[in-house]
This record gives sequence, C-alpha cells and structure tokens, in this order.
Amino acid sequence: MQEFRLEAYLPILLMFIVALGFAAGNILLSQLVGQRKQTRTKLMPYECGKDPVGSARERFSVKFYLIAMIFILFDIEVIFLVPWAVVFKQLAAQGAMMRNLVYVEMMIFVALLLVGYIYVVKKGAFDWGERARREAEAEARALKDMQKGREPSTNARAA
Amino acid sequence: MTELAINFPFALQGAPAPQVQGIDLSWYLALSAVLFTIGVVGVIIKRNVISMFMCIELMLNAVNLTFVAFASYFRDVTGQLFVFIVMTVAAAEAAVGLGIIIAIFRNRESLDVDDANILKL
Amino acid sequence: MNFFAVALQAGTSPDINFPLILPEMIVCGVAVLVMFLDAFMRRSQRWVTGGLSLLGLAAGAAATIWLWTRGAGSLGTFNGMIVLDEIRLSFTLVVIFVSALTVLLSVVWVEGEHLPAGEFHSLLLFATSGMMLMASGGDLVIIFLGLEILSIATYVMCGFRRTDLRSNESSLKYFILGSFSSAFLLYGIALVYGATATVRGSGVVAGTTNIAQIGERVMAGDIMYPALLFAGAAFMLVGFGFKIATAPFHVWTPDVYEGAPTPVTAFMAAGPKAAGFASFLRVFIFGFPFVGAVASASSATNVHDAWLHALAILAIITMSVGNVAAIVQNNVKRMLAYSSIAHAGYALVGFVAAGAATDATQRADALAAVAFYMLTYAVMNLGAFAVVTLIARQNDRRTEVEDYNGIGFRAPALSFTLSIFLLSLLGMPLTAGFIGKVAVFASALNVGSSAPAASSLYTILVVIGVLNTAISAYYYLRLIIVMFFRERTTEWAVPRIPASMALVLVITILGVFYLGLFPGRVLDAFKRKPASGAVTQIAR
Amino acid sequence: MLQDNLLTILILLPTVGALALIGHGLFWKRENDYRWIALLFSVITFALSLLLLTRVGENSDAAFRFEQKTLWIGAIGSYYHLGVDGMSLWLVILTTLLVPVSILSSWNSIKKRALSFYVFMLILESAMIGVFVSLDLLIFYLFFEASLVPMFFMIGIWGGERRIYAATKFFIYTAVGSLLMLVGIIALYYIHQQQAGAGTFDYLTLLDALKSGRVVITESSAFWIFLAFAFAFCIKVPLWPLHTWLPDAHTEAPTAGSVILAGVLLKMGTYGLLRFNLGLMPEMARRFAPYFVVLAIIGIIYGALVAMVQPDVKRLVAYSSVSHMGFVVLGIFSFTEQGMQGALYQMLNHGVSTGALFLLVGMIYDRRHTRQISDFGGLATPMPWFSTFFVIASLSSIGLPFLNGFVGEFLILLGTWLSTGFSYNWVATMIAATGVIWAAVYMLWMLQRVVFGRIRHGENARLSDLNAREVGLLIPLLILMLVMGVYPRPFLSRSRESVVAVQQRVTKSTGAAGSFSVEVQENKQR
Repeated sequence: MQEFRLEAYLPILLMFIVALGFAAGNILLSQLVGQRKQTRTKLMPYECGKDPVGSARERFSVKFYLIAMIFILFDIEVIFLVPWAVVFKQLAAQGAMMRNLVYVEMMIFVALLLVGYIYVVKKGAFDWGERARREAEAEARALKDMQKGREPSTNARAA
Repeated sequence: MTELAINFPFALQGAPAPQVQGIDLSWYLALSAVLFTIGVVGVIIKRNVISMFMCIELMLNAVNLTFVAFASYFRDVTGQLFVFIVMTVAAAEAAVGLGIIIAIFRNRESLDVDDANILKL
Repeated sequence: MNFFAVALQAGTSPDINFPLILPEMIVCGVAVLVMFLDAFMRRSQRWVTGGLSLLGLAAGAAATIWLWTRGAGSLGTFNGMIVLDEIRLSFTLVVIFVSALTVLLSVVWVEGEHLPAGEFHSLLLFATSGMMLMASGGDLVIIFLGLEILSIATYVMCGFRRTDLRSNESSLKYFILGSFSSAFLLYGIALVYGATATVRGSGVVAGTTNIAQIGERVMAGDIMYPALLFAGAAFMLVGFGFKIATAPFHVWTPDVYEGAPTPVTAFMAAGPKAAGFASFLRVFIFGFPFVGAVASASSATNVHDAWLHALAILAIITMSVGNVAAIVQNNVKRMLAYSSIAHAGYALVGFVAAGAATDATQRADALAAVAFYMLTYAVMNLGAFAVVTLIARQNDRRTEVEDYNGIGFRAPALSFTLSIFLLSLLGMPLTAGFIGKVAVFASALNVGSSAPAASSLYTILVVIGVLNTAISAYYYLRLIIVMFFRERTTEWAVPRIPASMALVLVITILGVFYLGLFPGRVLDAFKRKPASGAVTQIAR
Repeated sequence: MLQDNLLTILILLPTVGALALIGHGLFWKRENDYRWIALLFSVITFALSLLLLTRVGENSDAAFRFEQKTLWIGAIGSYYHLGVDGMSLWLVILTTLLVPVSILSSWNSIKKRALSFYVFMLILESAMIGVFVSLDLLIFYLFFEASLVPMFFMIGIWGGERRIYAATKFFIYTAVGSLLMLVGIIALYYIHQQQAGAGTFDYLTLLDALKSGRVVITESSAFWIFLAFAFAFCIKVPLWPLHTWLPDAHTEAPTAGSVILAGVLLKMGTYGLLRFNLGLMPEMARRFAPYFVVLAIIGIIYGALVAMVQPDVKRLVAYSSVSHMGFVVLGIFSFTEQGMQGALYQMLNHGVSTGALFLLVGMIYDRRHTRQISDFGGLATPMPWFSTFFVIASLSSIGLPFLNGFVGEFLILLGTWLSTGFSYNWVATMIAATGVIWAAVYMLWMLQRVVFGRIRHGENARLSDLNAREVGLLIPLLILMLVMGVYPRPFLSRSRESVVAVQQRVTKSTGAAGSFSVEVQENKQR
C-alpha cells in the first residue's frame, strides 16, 4: 500500500479549476458580448429545447441526431488517446527517435480526426443557417399537416 | 453459494477455479454468454430495426465483457486493446446504422420508427 | 502480442516497419485525400476524384509488387500483426484490381445518378484499405479492424442511392446482418483468446490473438481450454461464413445484391468476398493447422478435423443452394447474387483442399488456386456486372430477365461480351472460369490422391462441384437464350457505352481470355514467395 | 514450316477467318461478302488438310505425325500437344470437307444474321479439328467443350420452332457428361503424379507409363474414371438410352448445323471411346464390353424402329443416326481389327451419307417449308436431280453393296462375329444384322412416300429442281459414297496400324484390373 500524498492529486484539482473556469467564462462572455433578442421562444421556461406545454411525442429536427452521432464519433476517438498518454513517458524514455516517432504518430492520428472534422463542417452538418431553417420549417409544416390527418402537402414534400 | 458452483468444462482439473476480482472467471464468461445469447435471440425475433440494432450492441458488449474478463485474469493488455477497438467500431456502426435508418424513414415519409417493421427482416 | 503490450512488459522498442504496410498506407492516404478534396470542391468532379483514386490504387499495386519482389527487409512485423507472404500479396493485388475496375465502372454511373462522386470514391478506397488489411493481418485484431473498415464503408455504399427505397433497404439489411456476423466473429475471437492461454509452471501465460501463435499452441497441444477453442473456432466459422456468403449464412446476399446499386453489387461480389477468403484462409489454415504426427493426445488436435469437415459440408450446401436457387430467379442481379454464392462454394472446395493438405507444396498450390479463383471470378463477375449496369440504365430500372429479351442483335457487342462472361462463369474452356475451376478442383483431387484414407470425401466434393456446374448451365444459358434466341417485341434503345465503361469491358474480356489461355504466369506468380525478409511467424 | 505447324495452322485458320469476318462486318457491312469469306477460309483449310495425307501414307505405322508439343500451362503441367495418326486423319479431313459443304448449303437459306452464323461456323470448325488432333487430355477437353458453344448458338438462333428447348437440352446433356470426364482427366493426372513423380495430362506419356506398367490405375479408380469418360462420350455418340437430345437437336438445327452435328460432332464420342477409353483403360474396356454391346444393339434396333414411324423426314434421318452410331459402338467393342476398322469406316460413312441426307432434306425444306412425309409424294417428276441424289444417299445409308455404307457395316458385323470379347457374339451379330434390314425398311418406305408415287399435293408439282450450287455441293459427297463403296483400301490401309495398335492394347493388356479374364485370340486375319 502506497502512502497517501495529497500533492499527487494536484493535477486533478487543476483540471477542476480549468473545467469550472471554462464553463463560467463562457456564460460570462456570452452575457457580456452576446446580443440579446427577446423572442417568445426565448422567454419560455427552459425545457431542453422542447415546448414545455403540449404533446411529448414531438419530433426533433434530424440535425440533433446528426450532431449527436458526430459527437459520439469524435468522443470515442479519445479512448485511443488515453492508452497512448499512459505509455508515452515510458516510450519517450527510450530515446529521442522513439519519442519523436510516437509523438508524430499521435499527431497523425489527430490530424486525421481533424480532416474528418473539416469534412463534416464543409459538408454542412453544422449548418444551422438559412437552408437548415427552411428545411426545419418545411418539416414542421409537414408535421402539422399530418397531425391534422391530411396528406402532407406537396410543397412540404418537395422541400 | 457452493451449491450453485457449476463445473464449467474449462475449469482446470484439480486446480483452484481461476478468479478475477475474487469472483470465478466462469461467472464472467457465463454472464457474457447469456448476454450474447439474449442479443442473438433479440436480433432474430425482433421486427423493429432499432431494437435489432440495440441487440447487436448488446452482443458486442457481451464480447467486450469476455475480453475484459480474460484480460484481467491473464493480466494482459491484448484483450483490453480489443475492447477499445470494439467500442470504436461500435460507435462507427451506430453512426452509420442510424444514418441508414434515417435515410429509410425519409424515403418512406414516415415519422414513426415502428414503420420499419414493414421490412420484415 | 501487441504493440503496447510488448513495449510495456519487455521495455523493448516497438516492432515498427513501415515499408511493410506501404500499400495499405498509400491507399488509405489517398482515400483521406479524396475525401478532403471532395469537401473543398464545389461541384463534385468525378474525373478528379476518380483519377486520383485510380492513381492511388495503381501506386498501391506498385507498392505491393515492390514488396513482393524486393521485400520489406527483416526489420519488423509489428509484433506479428502484419504478415508478408504470397497469400497476402496475391489477394491484395486481386482486391486492388477489383477496386480499380469499380472506379472505372462507377465514374460515369455516379454522375448519371446525380450522386456525389467524391464520397463514393473515398468510401471505395477506405473499403479497399480495409480489404487489404484483412489480407495482411497476422493478428485477429488487424483482421477484425480491416473487416470493419470494409464493412462500414460497404454499408454506406449499398445505400448510396439515397432516394431509392430498394437501395436503402439493401443497405439496412446488409448493415444488420453484417454487424450481426461481426459480433459472432468477435465472440469467436474472444473465446479463442481465452482458450489459448497456457500454464507455465505455477503461472498462467496469457492467451493470444496472433494467428501464428495460436497455430503453434494448437500444434503443441498447449491449450488451456480446448472446449473454448472449439466454440471459438465455430463462432469464427459462422462469422466468416456470413461474410463470404456461404449457405446457410447466405440469406442476406440476394436481397442486398439486388437492392444495392449495380456497380456496388459488382464490387461487393468480387472484392469483399476475396478479402473474406484471404482472412478466412489465414485464420483457419494457419491458426488451426493440420497437426499430424506431432500431435499429443489432447483433444485440441481435433479442431482441424472439425472445421475441415464442417467446411466440406458447407461447401457442398453452398454450391448446391446457390445454383439451384439461381435457376428460379427472374432478376438478373439476384441471379448473379446466387451465382456468387455458388462460386463461393467452388472456392471453398479449394479451401478445404488447402486445409487438408499435408505438405507445404500442396498447401501452397491449393492456396494459390483459391487466390486465382478469386481473381478469375472478379474478372468475369465485374465484366458481367458492367454490362448489367449499362443495360439497367438510370435507377437500375431494367434488371429483370425480360428486359434482356431479344437484345442480342440489337446490341451485339454488349450481348456477346455478356455471353462470354456468362460462359466463363459457367466454366467453359478457353475462358478464365474454366482454369479457375480446374485449379480448385485439381487441388482437391490432389489432396485426395495423397490421402487415401479420406480421399473419397474430396472426390465427392469435386464431383458435386462438377454436377453443380452442369446445373448452373441452366441459368447462365437462360440469359443467353433470352438475349439471342428470342425476339424483342417492345421498343429498346441501344445503350451508349461511355469510354470508361468500354475500358472496363475491354480489360475484363482480355482478362477472361488471358487467364483462360495463358494462366501459367499468374498461377506461378501467386505461388512465389516474397523476395526477402519474409517474416510470417514471430519467434518468441 | 508449313508442314511442321500444319495442325496449328489447321486449327487457327478458321478462327482467323472468323476474326476476318468480324473485321469485315465492322468496317464494310456487306452482307453478301460474308459467305464468300467463310467459304474461302474453309476451302483453304480443306486444301491444307489434304497435306496430312503426305505423311500418313498407306500402311504407315501407328505413330503420330505432325507432332507439336509446347508447354501451355506450366503450373498445371499441361502441354499444347498435337498430332495426327491413322485414326484421326480421316476424321480431320471429314471435318474440313463438311464445313465448306455446309457453308455452301446455307448460301441462300441463312439470310438473317449471316455474319454471326459464319463466324460460329468457322469457330466450330477450329474446335472440331482441335478435338481430333489434340494429344493432351486437357487440350482435348478444351476443344471438346468449346465445340458446344457455337453449336448451341447455331441451333438456338437459326433453328426451328422448338430451337430453345433443343439447344438447351443439347448443351446441358453434353456438358454434364464432359464435366465428369474432366474429373476423370484430373484424376488421371494425379494418379500419374503419385506413381511416376510428376503429373501429366499428356496422352502419349500416360499411355507409355500405363503400357510399361510404371503407372497402374487401381481397379476402383479405373472403374470410375472409365465410367466418367464413357459417360461423356456415350452422350455425344449418342448411345441408347442417352440419345434423347439428338432427335431434338438434329430436327431443330438449321441444315448446316445438322450436317455438322451428324457428320462430325457425333464422331467425337466414338473417337473418344476408341482413343481414350480403350487406349488408357483397356482392362475396363474389356470388362464393360458386354454392356456396351447390349446398349449398342438396343440402339440399333430402337433407332431403326422409331425412325420407321416418324412423320418428319428430318427426324427420321436423326433417328437413323442413333441406329448407325450403334453400329459404330458395336464395332469398337468387338475388339477385332475388322470390327474396329469397320467402326472407323462407318464413322466416315455416316458423316458423308447422313450429311448428304440432311442437305437434301434442307433443300426440299427451303422450297416447301415443310418436312412432313405426308406433304410430299411423287417428287421424282418435278425434281429428277433431287430424287436421284436422294435415292443414292438413302441407299448408301442403308448399306447397299458398292456404296460406302455396305463396307462399314459388313466389317462391323464380321468383326462382331469374330469377336471373343463377349459370349453370344453370334447372337449379337444376328440381332445387329437385322438392323440393316430395318434400315432398308424405313428408308425405302420413306423414299416411296416422298419421291415416288403420284403427286398428291399440287404445290409439289411446281417445285424447281436443284440448282447448280446445290448439285455442286452434293457431287463431292456422291463421289465419296461411290469411291468409298468400291475402293476402300486407301482409307482402311491408312488407319489400319493405328486401329490395330488399340486393338492389340485391349486384347493383350493384363493390368492389375484384369479380373475379367478372356481368352484372347490372336487375330489371324492380319
């Protein structure tokens, strides 16, 4: 059994501070810098983006799923970073060449992730702009039509 | 507890039963076999694509359990490395699978996930 | 063992040898490049991505040949994760050939269907790198990884015509059953990993996923849990059986092949099947080898017998089911799907021969025969699907047998080339299919002649194979009959043959006759050991 | 140069002709040229094939001439090995003769898709020549199978109403048989490899090894391999009861197709039996001889009886082929010099006579578009030339003395009588001899109803007689019938030594499988 030493947990404390600071900083920054528009939606009570009143069986835009899937993909890549980080010190101890090799390898891995990220951005997966809004509106119309028991109108289908 | 001890064929003759974290290795393997079987049966009998997909995930995770149990017992990394790869692959499959399912729903112009059982897989 | 394990335990440097995976790196790199380009080009430019893909594949092939003739030096093998032998290299070349032809096949098609060319080509290249890894993996990790890279890319390619429900459905079915079978394979791997542990003194030596090591331990009877080994081998058999579409694990094939876009079907029938065979062969023949006289009395030695007999039975069922079911099909793609099942069965005959071979020459001959069979099948199958693509037109509309009614003399060039491919698939002499079948059947009879005790099994296998060939005449001829011996009553415009498509047809026709008339060079090449530094097993 | 590569040239020339035709078709598209080009190439091939006679002279020994041997597939150990001896010589020449004749016969009748027709015809010629001259089993198999495809297309595209059925049946029947033969061929390869070190497909090497006893095929292997080969060849012959594809194929094929089918393709079967079954597995041949004789005799009688009741002239001729080929098989399995020589001779006879009959039926069909016997009658009046040829060809087919059929059938029956290979050979001879009588019955009865009598259908009276082209293409066949009937020596003396070699091999060999012991009588007639 090793002796308990508090200073060994210093990095964790640092991690806490950075995480807290990042979150707090973001909220603060948006409060200070961001412009504010008081719309009806925004003044609603916050319910994870859903209408607080009405049917619970409401459909999300497909965009949410897309983001979720992309998140999973990039998230899971991290598990390759962890074992690398664990053994890096030992490998690096074997000399400069080995250290560089192992380092470059991980950089290539990260670069590949970056390529994937750029691809996703360029393909418009994160595009919440005009086009996406139009699509969302068309979907909402189609939904409304269906709730009224009608066939979806043709222009909604085309959209 | 002793009455429940099953003599698995892979327990060594005469030797004490191999243990992981104080529990017989056999139990881990039995659990993962059961989970895997549930997954297989689920894929076969379910008619809903999402459920089938979840059953497949169950199978993969049953395999992961086997790997981890062995790796822990052997004090070997290979099994754990395999688990990493399986997890990544499962995530990629999840993304692709959901993408395929969404594509189908769009073409069917149906919002209800249960409509996928028209396919009768 | 693996990279990290060795590095941690022994403190030695990782066993890295980049030239050894040069072909894989090239193809993978080009795939990333194509993907990247595709993201930045406004209108997807098929010639740019297609040309780049072709260049990348050519470079990959060149690297493979370089590995073969010059060797990668004896630096390292990534701790036995990558092997360098003639099986890997020949299958790699087959796979690259298939992909290159698929690029040519799809270049115009992708445009005509208004699909993103860049995405298609990068997926195809990723699939190719997966297949190459499957052929080169010396460790079950690599084989699984390659299989998944391949499968995930192929799931998407199957559903590539997003607006077509048939394509969607094909993709979904392939996805569900593909990942189902992957799970089986994986469970098999896990069980083998556990089973191959051994006892040294009072301690336990960890199990392994390295195929050569598994083979060594099985040979030595040094297996802690023989029962688990059996179960693991059985699960892996099922998993691979799904991938290469052997009956009774073939149920997904017809639906998926029918629904997928025709160029993708062509690719799937030729490429992944070859890659699946490569890793299937490696795992079973080197992982659970013939034990022979060295065998201790342990029951582990019987794994070889068990899988060999199971596979022989699978081969018989596969050939028969494929051919008999193909007879009643009215859709050409579906018919060719069943025919591809049947061809997997023929190749399995060679597989069984390789497994039963008692000496290294026989085994090398049988393995080369299977690789050659895959090559011939790829050539004639891609050719046939090229014609089917042309006749199907946009959206794969005309794929029924009736659509071929009386087109024989309306489009003689197309129809006669299709006939040649069909006759080659049937195994007529002078074509590639004949030599492929002869090579495979001969290897089985060879094994049978030197193992008198069990020789009748191999003779029976071959006779059933031959009778199945006769059955297959019925449906291959049916298409020829429909094209040439019937008259067309409805309007039919002769499809225009784009240059890339014409190139595919010329290559495949020349290939069919070259492999049919002068197969010697290729057969010899497939048997040639890589020049130097060939480290197929790691010494521990 | 020419002489050394003669066989290769003979095989390739028609294929070159086919390629020339395709080239011509691609660039000029002049419909009327196709037949001339095809005729030109086939006539040159025929002329060149006559050069074969220069080295296979009268009374020449059994060795193979014009041999060529180059490695083909090293990995498999297959050689491109060609050669011609007394047995194959005449079959090659028969082939090269019948091809130009059938091209001439389709001069006007093939209008539709003429290019493909002639291309297929020339490719078929290459394959057929290849079958008779190949001395490597794999190459033999290759040509044997390759001859199927063009014939399949010819029946299917230019055939009669039930052409699809007939073509498919033809293809599948023959393919099943030959595929089993392939297994037998590969098995022989490995038997040789096991016992002599290296595997081989080479016929002469195998034959040497077997003769010298270096390689011995065990009885059970020999049993199955013999059956595999025999199955392939008996379907091709066709031996009763495997004959059912033949009437359909013959009837539905276009005239030229029927001529080639009857004239050459059927001979591949009997040639294969003679060359491979008897040569490689003589003990088994002896053991199976009684069964073959029985089947052959059934074929003779059955073919004749069924032919008698056919209402369709072409079908009648087709069934007569079954009967005639039965004679050939009977002769082969008599294992006497006379019988086997007769069988070889009868192969040529059948090619010439039945070929001529099919041509004549084709000519009348071109004019009347029917083949029903009941639609004819009294053709002698409007068509004297036609009737003369028809009568002579029919008589030759019956086996009238001084015509070719007589020589062949007489030798076969004599051989069977002298045969010691099976008991009750005199019974077999007598029953087989009735086949000749039956042949006379059905042929003469058909002649009576078609050629003689009075004209019952008005349109028959206005039929035009044969034109110069038709007469021209029949004349060579007619001359052959007469020459072969009167002066068979040049034919028989060239083939004698080769045939005797096979016969000696069968009657004298005592292998491991010689469980069937026969009192082998030295042939005194030599």
